[in-house]
Amino acid sequence: MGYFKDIFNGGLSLIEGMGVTARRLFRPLVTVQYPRKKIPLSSAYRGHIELKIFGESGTHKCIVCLNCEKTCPSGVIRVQGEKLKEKGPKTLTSYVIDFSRCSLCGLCVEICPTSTLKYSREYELVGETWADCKIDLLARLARQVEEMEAEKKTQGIAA
Amino acid sequence: MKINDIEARMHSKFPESPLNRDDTGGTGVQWSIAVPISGIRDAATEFDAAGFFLESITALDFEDTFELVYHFNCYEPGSRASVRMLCGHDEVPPSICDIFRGAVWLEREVHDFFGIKFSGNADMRPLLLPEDADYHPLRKTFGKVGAYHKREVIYG
Amino acid sequence: MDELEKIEGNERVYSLNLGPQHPSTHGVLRILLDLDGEYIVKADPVIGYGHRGHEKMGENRQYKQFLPNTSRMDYLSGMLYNHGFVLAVEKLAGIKVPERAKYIRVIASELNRISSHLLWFGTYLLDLGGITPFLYAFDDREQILDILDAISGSRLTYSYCRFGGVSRDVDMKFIEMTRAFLKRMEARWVDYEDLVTKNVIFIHRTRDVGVISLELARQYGVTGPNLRACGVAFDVRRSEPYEVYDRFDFEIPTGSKGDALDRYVVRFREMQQSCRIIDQALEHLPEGEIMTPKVPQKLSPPKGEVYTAFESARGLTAYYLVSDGSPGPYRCHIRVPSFGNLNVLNDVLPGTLVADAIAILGSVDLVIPEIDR
Amino acid sequence: MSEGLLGSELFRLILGLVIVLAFSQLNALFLVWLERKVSGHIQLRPGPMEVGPHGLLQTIIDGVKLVGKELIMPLKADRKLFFLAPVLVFTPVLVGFLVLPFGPGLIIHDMNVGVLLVFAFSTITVLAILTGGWASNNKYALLGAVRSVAQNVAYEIPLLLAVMSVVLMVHSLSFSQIVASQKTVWFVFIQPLACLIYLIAATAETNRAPFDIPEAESELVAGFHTEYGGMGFGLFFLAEYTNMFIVCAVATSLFFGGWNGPFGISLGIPGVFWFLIKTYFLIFVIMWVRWTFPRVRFDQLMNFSWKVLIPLSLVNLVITAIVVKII
Repeated sequence: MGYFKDIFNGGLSLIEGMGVTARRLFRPLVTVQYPRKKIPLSSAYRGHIELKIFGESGTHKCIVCLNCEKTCPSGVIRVQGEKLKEKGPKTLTSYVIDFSRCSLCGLCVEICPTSTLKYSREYELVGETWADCKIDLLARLARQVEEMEAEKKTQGIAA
Repeated sequence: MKINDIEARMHSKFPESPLNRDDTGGTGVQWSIAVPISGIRDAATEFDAAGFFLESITALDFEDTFELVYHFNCYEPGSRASVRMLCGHDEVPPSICDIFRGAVWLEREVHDFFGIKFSGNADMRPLLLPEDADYHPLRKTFGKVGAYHKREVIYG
Repeated sequence: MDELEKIEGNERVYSLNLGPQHPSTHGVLRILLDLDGEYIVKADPVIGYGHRGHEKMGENRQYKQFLPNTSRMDYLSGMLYNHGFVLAVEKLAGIKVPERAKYIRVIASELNRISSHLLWFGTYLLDLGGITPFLYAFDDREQILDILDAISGSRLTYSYCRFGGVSRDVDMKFIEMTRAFLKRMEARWVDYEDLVTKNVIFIHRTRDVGVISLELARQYGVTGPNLRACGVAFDVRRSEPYEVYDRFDFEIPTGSKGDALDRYVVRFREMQQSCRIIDQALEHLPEGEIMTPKVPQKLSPPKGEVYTAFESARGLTAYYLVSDGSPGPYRCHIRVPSFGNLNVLNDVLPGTLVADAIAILGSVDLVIPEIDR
Repeated sequence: MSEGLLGSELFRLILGLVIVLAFSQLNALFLVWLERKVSGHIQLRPGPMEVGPHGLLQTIIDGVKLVGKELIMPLKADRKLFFLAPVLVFTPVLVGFLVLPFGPGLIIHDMNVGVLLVFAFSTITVLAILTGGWASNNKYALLGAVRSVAQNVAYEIPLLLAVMSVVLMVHSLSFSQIVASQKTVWFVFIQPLACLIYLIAATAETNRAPFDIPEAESELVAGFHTEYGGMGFGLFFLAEYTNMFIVCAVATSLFFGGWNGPFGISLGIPGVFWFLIKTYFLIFVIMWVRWTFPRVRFDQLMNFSWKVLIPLSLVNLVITAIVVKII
């Protein structure tokens, strides 16, 4: 009798399983057709780093202390500064990161004494060569400042 | 507690070897014993008989010597013990792979990284490194090295 | 092909190269199988394809610089590996951690454990030929990734723990999300049982397959769910309670035979136990600091060594750090559970069918980059 | 008279073959799309969406891609057999269409041994798979081919025994007669066991999950067609789906009343639609099964056939024979 019982119970378990998949057939989908629809990023999202724009000065606060460059475990960051005045802080002349080596650990952001580094919210990045992975943060900053000003202008016109 | 039994047995087996108890739990092992290079097989046999398993084998590279560290543990709370032995840079320690079968790979790994050959382990092919690797990356003479100390610098 | 045909006095035996590119050798694992028909005569796992030298990197870096590396060893339980590493360094340097941070770490770790087990659950069914449970498991796992993403900003390699605390505080939204997840899973467990656990085909594929006896497990140092499936309730969270694990009421699921089905059931019930832990931790989550204020940027622990074990999703994992008083460890060794769990297959695979070999490989839940380091 | 009859019969055959060729290809493409949609929705994702409305044209594009690919043959493979196999696997499937009763009178060639013909030719598929696996000079492919042979031999028996129960009741091997005798009551209600056995064995015959062990992607990479790319793979793929259509169509004719509506109620729907609706429903069930269960192991598969299906179908056949004799 055990023989038939096994077959019966086995068959029953299979039907139960099919019940689970059948119920799913009519549930709403969970996937998103990506390029057309996007999911909002988490507020903590860590993209590549970028220079923060401070409202009062309209620019970054980098003092070329090189802490980020020294602390980076993967040698991503290259910072160059220049002394414009004899006595005084250095001025940032170039801030380039090699994103292909970055492991997004965030040590640079945490160590920055003036908190002028932050994570960008960029994730749609693509490059064909290693050179494409090099990101010039100063140029990026200039672009962002321009965009902000343009936005202000359009807002001003609209107002 | 198996860990206390084996401690007593190790005491009688290696009366000259210093046995460091760690009562504060600061190092993660209950006690560690330093055995001579010939004693590791005896020690491993004792641990095997007491029902311990071999958690890891690793080595430390010092300027004057290698130090092999064996960690044993058993399925009871807080029962980890370590057996340490000094092994000169050109000495060949005995293998314990016939006592703990898992030791074959662990010893192969140590051989990979430090170039320590174990006598009695028939399978000394590189495990993690390429088949033709003739370098031993965790030696302090290989690649970028922070510091290369004598043993007493760290362990006094 | 020809050079692989082996005739060793037995003309029936031929070798089959399972991997390194094969759908079921998660990661890059290669197993040289000697086959007699479909029966395995000898199995020789070849590893090391993903060797990156994490231990060497550890010696060349400061402690905090090595932190991101830890989650890349076992990329499925990155949070657990982060957690273990900060535990080791905190012990070495004598840093105290605030209560709230401890609770948050436990919650995050247990969530990560569930996500790792869910991924194993899905891929195991995939190995057995059931594709749909894989996507259901990923759907659930996605919820966890969203939660962990919300607090750490990353979905896989979290780098969330810090020496002396955690990097970001959790908010009400996190607690709500976690609670919603726990609630959601209650219904999902039932579905998974109907779909998989009770399924007659699944049971026949796994029962009495790949039996790891307790003695064999001890010989090879098998730990984690694979060991518990043999009937030993050995869990680092119980045997050497770290953080606040001794305050929670949870069971350690065990099996009896040590076959693939037992391993499956143990992991499955472990996920439910992790849910219990999270529930209790959320209940008792204290207010307060998340970071000890006085942790130097350049941490230089005193001379000495520490061996800190913790329970990752795959078993007993340990960091063995030797400090010479400088900002980086003199020696950094990682004891990984998959190492023993794969090693044992040398003895388990011979005598089984190729189809069983896949079922066994999946059931021990290997993450190859963790072995390769 | 004989001349005219021959002419019309020949014309009918040729026309039928052309229609069959067109239909089978289109049908296979549609089934591939359907499978992807069904699996998608079971797994809470939409499936193909980009090409055409709801991805309807996706499989056509895939087909174009496959046709455009270079045919690659492994070194030291048996060239003739390697390219013969995909062709061989497709021919028997087409023959099956000749005798399928799509509707009253809608049958290309109504043979009195139609049932026999379908099953006789479907066995050639095994040969093709064996040829393909053998000729590939690949161990995974060979393992898949060998598995396939053992599996098909084992499942052919319960399959035919289940069919025999129906044949015994009708006293005919002609499809149209079998369908005609189900005008009021479908045979699924009289022969539920035979129907179940037929469906299980048919799933195994077509190498569909959970019996897809000759392919078994997680074990054997892709089984017998591991080394095939481009249209070689495409033909295997299309044959699998066409085969599925045939076994389901046969099941419809044998057990689900073919072109008849349930209990003689036709609701004014033409017979051919009844036939297609039922066939596609059965195909859907087979897909549904595939996306629910894990794969059985090889020896368990054989056990199941020899220890469960064959005894059951034999008992069923004997009981049918006795009952038919008494009535």
